[in-house]
Amino acid sequence: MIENPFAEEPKPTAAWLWQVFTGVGLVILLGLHFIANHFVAKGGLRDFAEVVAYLRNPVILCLEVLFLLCVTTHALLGVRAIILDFGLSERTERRLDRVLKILGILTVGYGLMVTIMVIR
Amino acid sequence: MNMLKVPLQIFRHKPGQPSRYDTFTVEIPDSAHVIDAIDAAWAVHDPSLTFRRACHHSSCGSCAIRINGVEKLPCITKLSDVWDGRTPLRLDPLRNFPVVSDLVVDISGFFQRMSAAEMAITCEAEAFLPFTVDRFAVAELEPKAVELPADFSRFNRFEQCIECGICMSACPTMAADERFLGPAGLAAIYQARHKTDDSRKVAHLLGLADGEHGVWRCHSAFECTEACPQAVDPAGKIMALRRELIARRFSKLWGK
Amino acid sequence: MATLDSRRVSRAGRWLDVRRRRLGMWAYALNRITGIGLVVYLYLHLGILSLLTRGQSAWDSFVSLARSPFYLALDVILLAGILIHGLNGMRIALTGCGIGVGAQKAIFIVLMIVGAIALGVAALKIFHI
Amino acid sequence: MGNVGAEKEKLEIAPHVIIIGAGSTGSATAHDLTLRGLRVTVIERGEVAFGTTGRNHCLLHSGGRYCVTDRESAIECIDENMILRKIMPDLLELNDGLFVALTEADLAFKERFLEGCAACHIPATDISVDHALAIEPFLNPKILAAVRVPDGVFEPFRFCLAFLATARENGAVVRTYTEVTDLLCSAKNVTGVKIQDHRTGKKETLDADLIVNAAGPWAGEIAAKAKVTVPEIPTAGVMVALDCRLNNMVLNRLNKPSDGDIVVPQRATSVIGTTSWVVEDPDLITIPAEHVDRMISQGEQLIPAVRKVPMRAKMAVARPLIAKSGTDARDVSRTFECFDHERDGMNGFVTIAGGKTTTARAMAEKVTDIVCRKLDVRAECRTRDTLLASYRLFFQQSDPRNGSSVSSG
Repeated sequence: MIENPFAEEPKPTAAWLWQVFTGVGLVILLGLHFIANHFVAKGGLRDFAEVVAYLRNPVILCLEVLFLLCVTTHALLGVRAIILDFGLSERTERRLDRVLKILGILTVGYGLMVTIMVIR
Repeated sequence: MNMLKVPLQIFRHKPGQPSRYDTFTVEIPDSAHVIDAIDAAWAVHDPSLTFRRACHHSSCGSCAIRINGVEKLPCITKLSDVWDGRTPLRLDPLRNFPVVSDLVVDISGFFQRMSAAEMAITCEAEAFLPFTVDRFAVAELEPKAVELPADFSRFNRFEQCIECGICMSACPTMAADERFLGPAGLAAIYQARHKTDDSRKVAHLLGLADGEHGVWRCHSAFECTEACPQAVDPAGKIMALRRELIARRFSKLWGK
Repeated sequence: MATLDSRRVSRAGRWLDVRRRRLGMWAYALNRITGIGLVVYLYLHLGILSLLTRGQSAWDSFVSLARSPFYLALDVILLAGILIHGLNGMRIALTGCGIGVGAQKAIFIVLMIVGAIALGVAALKIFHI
Repeated sequence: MGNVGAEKEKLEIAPHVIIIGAGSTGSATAHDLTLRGLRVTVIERGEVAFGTTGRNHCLLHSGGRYCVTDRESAIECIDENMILRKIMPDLLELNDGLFVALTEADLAFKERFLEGCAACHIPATDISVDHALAIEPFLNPKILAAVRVPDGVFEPFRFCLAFLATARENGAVVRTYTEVTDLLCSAKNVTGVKIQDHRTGKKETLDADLIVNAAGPWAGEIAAKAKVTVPEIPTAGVMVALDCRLNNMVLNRLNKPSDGDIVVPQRATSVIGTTSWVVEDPDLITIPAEHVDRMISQGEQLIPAVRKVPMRAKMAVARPLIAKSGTDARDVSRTFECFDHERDGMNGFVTIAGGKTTTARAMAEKVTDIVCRKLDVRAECRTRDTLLASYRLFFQQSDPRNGSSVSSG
């Protein structure tokens, strides 16, 4: 019998769906982020004092953290899609996933750290 | 019948030798199709030119190549539609397949993908006539309903997909990812899925498509649908599979 | 173990080859180019935010720099990238859910027109502060 | 799985038969020979179905077409029609066919037609004109009568692939893009072939215990290399494929075979055929414009809408008709014949010629019977009820001698 790799059910994936969810999230959150930080703020950018005051608003803080999560996930899923197009072996694919997960955690961690340092 | 002198610039490759282009000038009627020109180059100029063909009427799918860079079936492509009257007509083998020799590519990967879904090659014919893959073809004809003979439950016909490989050549994702199930493979899964009510079979077919290199790998360039000579609309079928897979995932989430 | 031999790399680069291809291919290539640009920008942006941790003077001097016309022009380019990527993303999300599949080209054109108008309005706003 | 090794060993000592041509006849013969335990190599200069079989009208004959003029052919057709339904059930459009009368002369022919069908055991039903028009709404509303017969439609490329895929499963080697440049002959024997692989340019010789010449209209050319002749007349026919499918059943003119007397539906097209003229060189046939016009005007009589639909393709190919008596190509029998060239003084060389794709399996059975008799192999034909493998397997089966592929540019 001829072996056919395409006749076996692969592991289901939700990567595309998450890309869409975070994408939809970004449309809303990036819109808010943009308006709040660059259009409402006079001069297109907040000065230091304004940034601190802005981030101390708990609603804004939650939205900005959510934004950070969405943008990091969306960006890294996008990077993953491009790299997957190089046709990796399954093992390299798994390794890539691990690297990107760590990178994602580091990115979000860094963002949170900066935020905490600013509002303190 | 006017005879034309048409220069053909044909991609030549033999294993172990560098690839090149050969130019043959063939003399053929102005009403000829591109396959007739290739045929003449082979019969008159060079019997070592290898190309695929069988039916000459877009049913076998074997002759697909790139004409001036665009995937086409030379058997239904009129010379007058692609040749500007001066520049040599460039003929290349399909992309995204290993070249065996000249215009012949190794299409085993395509048939592997087509075999995955085990889609039957015939399907139920429409309840009306005429049936066409070219919506402009029947502009002057009103569709008419078809009655079945008493002992028939249906008329059947061969599937639209002629397994020519054009979609796989046109697909930008296929260009990169060799493990991608590809437009035709996914469209076949969709067709097979809609030919059965057996829930286990449906789950299996959807399972085949629901992978990192299945429907989710498609980047929505819609090149397959643009290039398909048989209006199979593989991209549309990929999107329909996505929709069903998403719906299933959500209904599972809601515990149904 | 599979390595990235030259053939594979040249294959992977083909998504950029839009010669003789249709609109959907352009949309795809644009989406990728802007996507890569935005990822680069994201990390630059995060890096610049570290200035906030260095106190008021560091940040405020950056803010005054960022108000120069050169930076504002960069902002317009950034906004163009975001609009192309975001609006085309909507096309992908919609068609991927089976909505408007047959009209994907029209959707793309309409979205890009909307994007162009939004960009024009935003550019005026950015330069008329 | 234990006897795979034993099977292989048995195959290695079996006589080796080379088949020239991978059209319908060659393909079906490869299948039959391997089933009977012979070692088989198929040599084809192009792709599978590159020649006559490929450019086929795709009609699975009920035999109705020949039941008045050529009963031998008609009986072959209906028998094979029923066998093919069993061995390749998924590869056929089975919507039956209609023979319709357009003129008083056609109507007068009906009685003879029904008699012919009965004599050949072709199930034929006289149906009402109204019913025929309801089933086929684009049929000429002026028809005077309609007879329903079990015609069908196949896909010639896949027809061959299915036979060859099965033959390969059973050990056959299929070498496409490989041309037979000469036959290896001793004084009284053909002992092998000289071949050239057009993919690599490599020339080699292959020895065989027997060679089957299944090269269709090129069979005469091959036979000449062994200095024997085949009484074949390469006769071309033009077919015109339309941009849409206007009928579900095969529509035939109820009369003796003539030009443009049939419209075969297939996939998303209807194919009108065919004309008939003798050609010199079967490799290069220029399609005469007036033949195309004639197809449209004849097809229009069966389906008036034909003229309103753009043409999708037109094709012509030489058919290998066997000369018997008379000179008109239409009077030549459409049956097939097997020539054992031993009677011409050349042993080890058999030509199978004539016939049509519908009867390819029967042709294969006949030639395989002769091959087995000559090679002293005792085995029964099993192709009548052996289900064929999926045609999709053909391109996935690795053939060690097919050469390795190179990367694309």
